[in-house]
Amino acid sequence: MSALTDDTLPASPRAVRDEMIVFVIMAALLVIVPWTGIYPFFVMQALCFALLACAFNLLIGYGGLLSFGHAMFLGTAGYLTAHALKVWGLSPELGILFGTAGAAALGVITGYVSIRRQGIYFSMITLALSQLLFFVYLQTPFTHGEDGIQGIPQGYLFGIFNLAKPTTLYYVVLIGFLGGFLVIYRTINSPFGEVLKAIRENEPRAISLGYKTDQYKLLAFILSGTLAGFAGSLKVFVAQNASLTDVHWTMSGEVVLMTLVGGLGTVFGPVVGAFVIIAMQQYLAGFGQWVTVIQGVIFVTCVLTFRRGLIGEIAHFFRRSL
Amino acid sequence: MQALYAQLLVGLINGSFYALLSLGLAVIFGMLNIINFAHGALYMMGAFCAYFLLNLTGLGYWPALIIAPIVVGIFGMILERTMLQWLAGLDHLYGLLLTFGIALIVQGVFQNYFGSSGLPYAIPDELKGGMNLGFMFLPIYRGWVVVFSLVVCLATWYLIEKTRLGAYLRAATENPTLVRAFGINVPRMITLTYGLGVGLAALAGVLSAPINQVRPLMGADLIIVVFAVVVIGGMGSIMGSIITGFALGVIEGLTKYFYPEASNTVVFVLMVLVLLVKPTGLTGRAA
Amino acid sequence: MGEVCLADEFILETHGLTKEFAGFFAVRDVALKVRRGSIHALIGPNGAGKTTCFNLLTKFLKPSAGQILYKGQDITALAPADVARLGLVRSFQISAVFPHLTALENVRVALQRQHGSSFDFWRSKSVLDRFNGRARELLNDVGLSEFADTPAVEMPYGRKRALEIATTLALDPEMMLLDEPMAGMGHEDIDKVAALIKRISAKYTILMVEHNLNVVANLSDTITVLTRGQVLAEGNYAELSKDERVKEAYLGAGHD
Amino acid sequence: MAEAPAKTGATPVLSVQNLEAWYGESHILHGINFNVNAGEVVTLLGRNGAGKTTTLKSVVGIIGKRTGSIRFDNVDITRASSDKIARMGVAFCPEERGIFASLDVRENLLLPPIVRPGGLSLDQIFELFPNLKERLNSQGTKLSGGEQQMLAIARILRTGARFLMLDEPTEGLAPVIIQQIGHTIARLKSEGFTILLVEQNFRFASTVADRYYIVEHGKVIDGFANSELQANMDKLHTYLGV
Amino acid sequence: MKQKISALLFGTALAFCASAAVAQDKNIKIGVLTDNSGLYSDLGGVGSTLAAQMAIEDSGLAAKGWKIDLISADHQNKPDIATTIARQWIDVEKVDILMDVLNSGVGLAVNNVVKEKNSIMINTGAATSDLTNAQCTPNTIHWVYDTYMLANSTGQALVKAGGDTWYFLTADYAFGAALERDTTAVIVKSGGKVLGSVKHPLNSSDFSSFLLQAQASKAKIVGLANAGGDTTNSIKQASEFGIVAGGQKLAGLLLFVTDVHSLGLKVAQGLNFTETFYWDLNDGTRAFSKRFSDRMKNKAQPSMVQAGVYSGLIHYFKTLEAMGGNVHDGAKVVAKMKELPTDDPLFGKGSIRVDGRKLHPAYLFEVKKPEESKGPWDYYKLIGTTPADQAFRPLSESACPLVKK
Repeated sequence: MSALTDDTLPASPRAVRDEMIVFVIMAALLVIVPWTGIYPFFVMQALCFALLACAFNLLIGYGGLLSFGHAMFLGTAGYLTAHALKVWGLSPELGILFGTAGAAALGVITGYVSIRRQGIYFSMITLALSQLLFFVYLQTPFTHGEDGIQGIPQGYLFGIFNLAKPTTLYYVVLIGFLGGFLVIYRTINSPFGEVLKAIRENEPRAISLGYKTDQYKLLAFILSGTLAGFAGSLKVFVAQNASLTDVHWTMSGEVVLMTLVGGLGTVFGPVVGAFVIIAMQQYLAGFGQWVTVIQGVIFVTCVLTFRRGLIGEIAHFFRRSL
Repeated sequence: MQALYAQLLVGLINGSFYALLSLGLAVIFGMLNIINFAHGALYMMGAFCAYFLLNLTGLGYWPALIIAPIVVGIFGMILERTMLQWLAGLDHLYGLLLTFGIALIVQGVFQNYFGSSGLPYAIPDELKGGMNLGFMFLPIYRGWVVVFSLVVCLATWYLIEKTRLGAYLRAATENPTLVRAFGINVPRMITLTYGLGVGLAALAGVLSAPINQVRPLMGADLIIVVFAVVVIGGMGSIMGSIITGFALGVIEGLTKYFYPEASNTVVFVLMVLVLLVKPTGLTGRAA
Repeated sequence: MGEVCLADEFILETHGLTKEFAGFFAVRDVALKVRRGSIHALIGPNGAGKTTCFNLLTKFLKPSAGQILYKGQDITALAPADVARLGLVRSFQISAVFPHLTALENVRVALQRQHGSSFDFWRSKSVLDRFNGRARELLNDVGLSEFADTPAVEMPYGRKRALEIATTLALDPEMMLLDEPMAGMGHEDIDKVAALIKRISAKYTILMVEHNLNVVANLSDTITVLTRGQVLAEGNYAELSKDERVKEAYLGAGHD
Repeated sequence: MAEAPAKTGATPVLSVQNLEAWYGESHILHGINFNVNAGEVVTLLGRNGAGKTTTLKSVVGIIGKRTGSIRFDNVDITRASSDKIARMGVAFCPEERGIFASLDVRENLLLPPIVRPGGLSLDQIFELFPNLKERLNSQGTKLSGGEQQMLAIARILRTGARFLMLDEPTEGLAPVIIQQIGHTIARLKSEGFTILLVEQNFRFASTVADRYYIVEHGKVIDGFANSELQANMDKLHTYLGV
Repeated sequence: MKQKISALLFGTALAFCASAAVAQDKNIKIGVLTDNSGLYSDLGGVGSTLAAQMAIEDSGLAAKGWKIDLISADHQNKPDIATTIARQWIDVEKVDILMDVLNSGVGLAVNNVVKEKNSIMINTGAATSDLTNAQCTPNTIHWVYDTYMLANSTGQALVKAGGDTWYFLTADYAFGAALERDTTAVIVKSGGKVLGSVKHPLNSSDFSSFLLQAQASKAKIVGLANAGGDTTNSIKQASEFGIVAGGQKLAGLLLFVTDVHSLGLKVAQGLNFTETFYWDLNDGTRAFSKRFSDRMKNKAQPSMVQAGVYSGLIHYFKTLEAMGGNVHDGAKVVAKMKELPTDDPLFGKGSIRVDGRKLHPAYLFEVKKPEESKGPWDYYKLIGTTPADQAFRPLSESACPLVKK
């Protein structure tokens, strides 16, 4: 199962230092975005997807599990947050909390089911579960079916920050993203992350050392789902709507694509991949019909020639861990 | 009660498609260890192939039943030769990702050229009309689909379980290296097997063309249901995937009768239940 | 009470242990008794069922029939991880390390399990540094000090086996099951590992499968000979080397 | 290195020079040299993990990376694919026997394709292994270990290949079965088959072999004829660790 | 996305003359936000962009010194992509008006952005009647059709024609339920009866069991309260089960000429449904459609969504001309558009109501038999017209806050 990320290097102190430097550069670049003339909503959307891709990557890159249903967390949290804000009038922070908690609960249930199989079966099961959820959301009244939940009030975060102001919203989303990113980074480099890596590397050996590997995989699944849900909750404030597209399986496919393009099992790959794919969707939208074809071509090219992804190739070239 | 019989029979029709598709997936999985995500797209190509044969060459339904699977099968073999074979020795998940990409490309290209609402394809004259079975009105074409796909499934089963070629195939599934060391060109067999599995999908496509609009996305959602069927049945045995396919079609049909709201989700719910009770699937070998 | 006494004397016992693969009996009706504190070797020609037996004892395979008692407790139905937690830890026939972790990290993974905090995803892994001292000690014990920061994948084969043993020792098990610890090693490595096993046997009970009869002769207190899935004979090396049945099983049908 | 004396005038059917082979990342063979002449039974002896099986697998082309030279019937097959090698007349019977569970005995028996005329007919095979005839319709893996070994040997006799490679055919078998296999090998030899045998059981090997090569650490370190066996007994004990 | 058509001709010279008067801004930027790649690309897509381009050319504004830019983009039927594009268009590209925006989810999402940014949307593609009901805004005009109108026209006209018993095949989600609910109300009001309905899941490939139930109900009309692939597949399979041949009629509640085209007359014959535009309606529509299809890659006739883009822009240009320049104030322009009567060759004379609803007649069509069709795209015969003032939801039932009661 470890072949997907076989050439990862062991995390040395140097690697940690490299990663911290890149993180600071990344954060600095993101902080100055509102002054660069780059359209902030584009960056906000990309940030949400970047967080989603990072959460996905936690599972595949460090747990060896390829989920083909991560859209279900994004969408579920989105719907819950949207509903909480619009119908119950909850404050933004409570809305985010509610959505994220919902995704966590979903992670517990779906994880319990899907963790029973591995490899391709795991992928197919997560895909099927997300499709099941898609149909549920299509029929449940509170999601308003195809129309989605629209016109969601952005409100004041902690009663202070007006999220209707793009710059304020941008920094809130940015802080959310960086926070989520650090949580993932910490998870990877935690005692738990060590065990996870060990399981990915050699599961029978980990079992023989007394680890109940299913429990670790389940926790990784739940964490990944929760963070994906957090991304979904943030996204509600950016898009101001929650719709079926966020739970559709094509969205799950896009997340896989983002991570693959950036580099499976790399720390920064998913972020880069998300920006590349979102930029492509926005700025190549003129190719119109060809967007899906281009995505397909990227998939095929990545798998055949470019398996390490952008960041993975760079890291490999410099023999660094990124 | 009459309606119930009718639903049972109707369920068998969907079951036919599930069976043909999951059978193809199982055959491919056995030899290539790849879950062919492009299966839905190739199913769609089969239907389009029938449409082109009719509109470009004037060849009707019956020739299409033979030609379309061959054409799409050859396309599949080209895919295998040019792309899939390079994945040998890599993690199985790469196969899933690659075929997912292929599915996106194929569906996207067809959508560009043929729009999304689809193209018409008529039921062949010989199979028009219906029969009153006393308890239901059975369109002859549907009866034909059930019978024909059952025959194809059983023929495939016979080919794999009872013939010499099938013996090569089963042996190569177990231990390709050794089979090759006996002098059998296993890579070529793998290519042919992929062609066969893909051909089965295309055949299902031709069968469905007169019932469903010939649309670029006709296979996209169907394939996910078939995945669930595969998870439920496991991919251990050929017969297992045939039986599970038909059985789930029937169960879905019954759900449409008793609780139509759930008919979309019943297969997935069943999948969850089966996983909780028997994680390897009903007939599956351990992964 | 007799039973308790038995459990005291024998740390591991099996009764009627059987494993059938689709009609083929890989292990049949094996009764094994491993004395506490001893080195017990399981030998036999290729295909005799040693590794299967091994996998049954560590629960990586489910027995078709029979019972396994560890310290008097029935562990037949336990999961592999639970068996390990009881202090019965195995090694693998092919070296089993975590290839992209350094030697130190390999050992630490084992230490970490014992001392909790393995689910702590919110803490920095620097909390694991407190295990470094013990990990280095263990690496030192097996002669791997200079490899501490080398990824396991880059270590020579013999060193990987040593690393595996160090990792197993890190769990401080009561009993170790070693599956062909010398397989694929050169003479120098064999001697080192043999010495290592001898040394650790002072603290642990060891059950090992081994082909190299020299090693078995030097190390083992008790030897069980398996052929075709069944116990052929048991005793110490001196006794067994005189046993005609054993000779025949090992050396074949020919006569000297 | 002592080269085993070859029968004078015989042409080597198989000639292996400086063979190195890798299994994934690990370098298993470090230079294997040996010849097998027509009509001979040659045995590779050695400890577990010495590289005997890898040598056979290299000859039949199923080891990923190999260098050096392997010539069969004077054709270089070092880099040929295994199906081509098999079609040239190299038959391989693997250590784990390779009986296919999803095939019945008949299918297992008929699996390897005929590569050239002159193979044994089914009747001849049943004469050699009467057990098989009775069990034709059983599932392959339902056979006993001995029967499986017989089936594994029987199926490569059909193909017409005159060069057989048998990897530890006696492993895990009862003495009476081992004897039977010994008789079979002797019979095949008398019918002109050339056989390359891998054995740990050198008592058994001594009943059939013409010559021996000793393999250790991926190298052939010694070789002698059957007549020199007694003289080499001490050496053998050291090499094999028995 | 930047398919720019700069229509600046005599611009500079004329602008110079005009500058003597009040310096008025004569720049317009139009954004066509549509589905270029997905399910609805046949309805809108490149055809919508073409229609917009034709409107610009036909307006003759370029000759009067106006500079009109046109950009288009694919929203991929994703509300989040659509809102990001819409925001960026309005904020960065300074787009004045968004056209098409088909797909109800996308339409509603963009509706909010347009209101927030005080821009304009003329929606010609979304089906949801919420755009001019509960979610109406001073910035949005809903041009072509909505679910209420479809239900109303089809239900009313068919009951009048004797189809007084109905059975529904309803897509099992909010959209289908709304269609069924609205149609049922009309049927009952017109003196008809609904015998029953069956809900089918979205994207069903198999409708046989539902059709069997419809057949068993013996209702005169089988109403299809679904959309897209579900509608075409149920029609196709209804023909297979001999529903129309057996004397029942099929009524599609949301169907377009492109669907009939893709089904073929053999299967679609006898089908009833409502549209507000058909290329072969009168000389005006024929002339436009001829020019349109000549410029389409596949020679397709315009759909009502595409026709709506043309018609809507023509009215928008007329309004700006009347205002003497572009004030870049969405609500103000829309208010003016509501004041002025509409008139164009495609939809005839009409008006825009205070809630943003564009009013025009609705036509009930029946699909011809293959032998009645005289050529490609000759599909419909007109069997009933609902006048503009009766076709849409009356203001008295409106939940739109703009409507003062």
